[in-house]
Amino acid sequence: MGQMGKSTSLNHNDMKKSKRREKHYWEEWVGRIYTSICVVLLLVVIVSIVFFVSSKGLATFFENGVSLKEFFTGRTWNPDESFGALPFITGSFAVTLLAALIAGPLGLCAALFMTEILPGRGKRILQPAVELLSGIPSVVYGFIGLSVIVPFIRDYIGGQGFGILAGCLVLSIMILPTITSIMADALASLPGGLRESSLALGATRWQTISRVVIPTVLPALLTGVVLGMARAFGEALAVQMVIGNAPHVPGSLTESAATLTSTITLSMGNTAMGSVHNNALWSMALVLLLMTFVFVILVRLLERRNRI
Amino acid sequence: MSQAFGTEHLSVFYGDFEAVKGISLEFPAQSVTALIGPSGCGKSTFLRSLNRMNDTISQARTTGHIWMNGSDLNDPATDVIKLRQQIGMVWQKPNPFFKSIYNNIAFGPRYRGMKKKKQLDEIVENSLRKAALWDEVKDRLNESALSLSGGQQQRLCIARALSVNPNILLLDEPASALDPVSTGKIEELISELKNELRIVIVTHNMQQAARVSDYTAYFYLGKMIERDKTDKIFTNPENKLTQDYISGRFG
Amino acid sequence: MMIKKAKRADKIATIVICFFAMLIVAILVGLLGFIIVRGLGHINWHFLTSAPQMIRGGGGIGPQLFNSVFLLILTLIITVPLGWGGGIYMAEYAKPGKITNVIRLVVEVLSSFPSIVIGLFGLLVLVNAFGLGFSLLAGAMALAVFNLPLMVRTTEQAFRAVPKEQKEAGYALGLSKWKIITSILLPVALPSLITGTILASGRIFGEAAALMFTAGMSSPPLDFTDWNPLSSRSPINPLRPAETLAVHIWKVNSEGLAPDAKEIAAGASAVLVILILCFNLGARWLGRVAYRKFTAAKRID
Amino acid sequence: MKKKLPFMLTILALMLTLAACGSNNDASGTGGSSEAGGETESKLSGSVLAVGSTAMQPLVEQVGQKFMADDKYKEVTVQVQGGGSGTGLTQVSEGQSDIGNSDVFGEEKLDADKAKELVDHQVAVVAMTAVVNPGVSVDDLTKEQLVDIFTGKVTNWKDLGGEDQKIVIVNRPASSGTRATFEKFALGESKLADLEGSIQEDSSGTVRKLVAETPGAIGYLALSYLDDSVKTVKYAGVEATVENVEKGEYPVWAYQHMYTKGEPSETVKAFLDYMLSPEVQESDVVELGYIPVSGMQVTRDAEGNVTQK
Repeated sequence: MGQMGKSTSLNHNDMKKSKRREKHYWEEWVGRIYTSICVVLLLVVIVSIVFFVSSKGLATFFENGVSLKEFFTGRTWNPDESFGALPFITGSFAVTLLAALIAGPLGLCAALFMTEILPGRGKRILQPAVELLSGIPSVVYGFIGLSVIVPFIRDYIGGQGFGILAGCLVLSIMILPTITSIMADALASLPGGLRESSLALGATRWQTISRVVIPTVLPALLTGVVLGMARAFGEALAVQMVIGNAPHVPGSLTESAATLTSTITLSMGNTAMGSVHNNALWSMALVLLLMTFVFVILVRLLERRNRI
Repeated sequence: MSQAFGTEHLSVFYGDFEAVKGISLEFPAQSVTALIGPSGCGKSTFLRSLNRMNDTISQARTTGHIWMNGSDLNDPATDVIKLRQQIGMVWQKPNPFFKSIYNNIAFGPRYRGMKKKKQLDEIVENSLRKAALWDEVKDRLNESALSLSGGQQQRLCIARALSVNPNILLLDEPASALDPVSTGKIEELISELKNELRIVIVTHNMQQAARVSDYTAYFYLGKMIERDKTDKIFTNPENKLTQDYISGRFG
Repeated sequence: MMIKKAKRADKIATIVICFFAMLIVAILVGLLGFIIVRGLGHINWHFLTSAPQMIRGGGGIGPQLFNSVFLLILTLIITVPLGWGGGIYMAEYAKPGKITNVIRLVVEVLSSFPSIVIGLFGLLVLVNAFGLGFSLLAGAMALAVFNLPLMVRTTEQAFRAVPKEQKEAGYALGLSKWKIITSILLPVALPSLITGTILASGRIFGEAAALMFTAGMSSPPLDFTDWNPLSSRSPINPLRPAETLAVHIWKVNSEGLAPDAKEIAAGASAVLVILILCFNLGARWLGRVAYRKFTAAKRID
Repeated sequence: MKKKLPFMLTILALMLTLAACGSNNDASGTGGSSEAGGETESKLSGSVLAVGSTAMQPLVEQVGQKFMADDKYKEVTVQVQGGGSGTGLTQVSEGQSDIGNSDVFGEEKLDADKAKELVDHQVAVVAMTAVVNPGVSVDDLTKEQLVDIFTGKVTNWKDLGGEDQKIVIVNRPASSGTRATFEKFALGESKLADLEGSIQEDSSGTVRKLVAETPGAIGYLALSYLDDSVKTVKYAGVEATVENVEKGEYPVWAYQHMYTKGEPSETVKAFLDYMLSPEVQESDVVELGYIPVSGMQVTRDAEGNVTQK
């Protein structure tokens, strides 16, 4: 039973940091540097994106003299003359809010189905289904919208088929996975005892859900909806194909409209870099950027209230 | 091998809450010292500061000295990693690595530069024998450590600590999550190991403290009330507080 | 009387919830069915391997398919080290406090950036300023930017999910933090890391908006025999422009002159969706297998 | 401070690399081949980067592939990118690409001084014609009628002799070159406002699909995109045929420009000459539905005044 060499006696200098660095010191240094590089690189990329988009976006107002008021409240968008981007801002908000109105409840039902009604089998059916929905690329969503949803609306609901309705239908399917998965996690993270105690009081399942389960995880559920809206607000290709792209505030849900992203997708390529029209498009990209910040901060506020 | 090892005015602060208040305690060579006291009295925090594990908790701050033959382990200049290689530690919940039994033991020595297979095999067998686990696992060394029972996993953790030949072994309630049979095996193990290395054990179980330890220290609200030979403490302790705790009047 | 009303409400609610849940499954089956059935007829070996035609019919998606896969590999080569490194920093090295929260907030913002903005940023910086020109590398870097936040978040969650005791055991054994991370925590976190990476690949594969301005909308004729990465005709030269499958679908459906443009787009969409399907199912299956291998013990938790 | 050191170090290193990359971009920016072998034509090598109008991309790409296949230019690689006329003109004027494809004159997109630097190479002519949904009975529209439609004065086909059907305009975005040409030469207007409820698509394929499927729809397409799913409409009695365009009777056409910044380098010049060679003009240009420049009996300058050749 030989000992693994005499155990080293613990003299004083042995413990001090010897000049010749130990192996583990270098290891630690490498680890710290490597991970720091990754995070610094990530931050530099984000900062440079924000810098580039805002420098070009703000040029419209400072160099080209387009007034902020006209840009945000003007209703006519006729490049080189008037740069009223209100139609696009309203279009983006309308499409996003309606999509959230559709996908929110739908997502909640799916999440409830997975966690409350049929936890075992339900999850095995719905979870892959929802994830596959998120896998379908936006290009394919666009073409399905163009070839299925628009004709359907045109024939059965009237109008041109294009417009806010088509846009929000396509978007609601696209953001459904985000909303459903976050809601399902929120419902699953609920302490089990809560449900049992409510059921023990003789409440029916729906009373338990509506009076106990949902109120306690409401902030997390709303977080899912807000993140879904963030995704909808930034979607470009799929929306551009079904929205119709008329730069006006539409009269009805089935009249050609436009969003910030659809206008950027449409015209960015056709405009020469540095021209007023191009800068105005970058200003719209800046609005998209700011909205992303707003959504994330909204989520932070919701998370703060969600202290279960 | 008789090096002095003990603390002098050791305090541990979580933010501004002082969990351990200026404790000086000496651990004689080849002895088992048991730390007992009601939960929340700071005995585990004190144990964890000995091999500076509290440093891994960001808001914890340790003041005072931990003397190990003349050098203060609490001195910032001390190389924490070299320090921890001298002191082994085992927790209440067995935490073997998600690796095979062999690799769990061989990981420490291999990290310290031991490359030859023959030597590693010898250390693994040696450590498992010391942890009284060799006969139960000698023919399935490559199986996942998670396939062992709770008691076996705990002994594996002890074997892993022994594989790097520490001078001191810290046990934080090693048997409180185990069945009586495994607890018995662990206690036998402790009394055998004590002639090789110094052991400090934190436990809730006073009978266990009486059975395995040479010295016992009673902790209460972050302070050390009394420290003496184990049989002295459990027959007629000096301090009334210790007497109340021993006789189970409270805590 | 009250109880009967409550019971009825409960029944109605259950029916409504089940109806909507099944509606979602129906939507998915409908969508996938529509895409795959419409496109399947057009898929054959010739279609999958031959080069696209400008005017004549019978064009294929060979180069585009190769570009998509090669671009995915390039993107992962960039994203995995950076994403895992960043995730490890957030999970292990970042001290909880103001800075870490700000970093996490900023990373989350990047994750919901519209991809068109990242594409334009790619054009300005990668294509023009860095002089990469329309190339696979520019496209891969743009996609990396688009995908890093997701990778960082999945990595951080994977590392946080590893039981805390493993790290404590490592410290007590006198290992350096980096050794603990790479040799003790990483193997345990690997299954969910791999699943996260594969799901991210699904997203990379389907991305088009970010690539139009970076990897470009055309690809030079590829000479599959020439494997030296420097010559401009070789498939694996990272500095050549490359139109991916998703971008090709966009281009064919908008500017396609060939008579069978519609069928090509349908076929390409079907191929794209089938591949992403394999990614998702593969990730799910691999995650289950790895998890079972790891917890081989009888431990049922 | 010790903990922060690695963090600071990485930021510093990163700044250096960014700066270094930034500075060398002008060196490798010009794609033009500088090392073109001078002795004989066949020794040309290097790469030609053409960026710009998505409408021109199929033509230039097809000719590029033929050019590369020709063993005289085996060493040269031609790369054609889309992105739209605006991107093309910007990239060429900033030296980021050798050729800027555009279906409008440079002056219309770039400001004067930048446009002057560009040398125009007109490689083909694209004619456009108004198209309507097959369900619309009208098959001839005068200039005034077209103006009334696209300015919103007339909103129902019955006012133009068709059935009682609401007119749905399928237009191009304001920034599109195709739209600028159509407005200038078919309507004699410029920069018309976008009408409420008009549908806008930048890609010709989608416009064709929408006009074919939307009852009462009207739009305009290049001849190369015409097929039997849409009905062509005569422009004031004149059929949009190649002869009418060449004779100058059918005014709605535009040059396809391939701009270079100053005189093109040798390889780029070789490609442009190849583009104008009869071998391309007679086959690819015609095959793709464009009209060869050589066949035109009239020419037109940026301001739009036509001169008999």
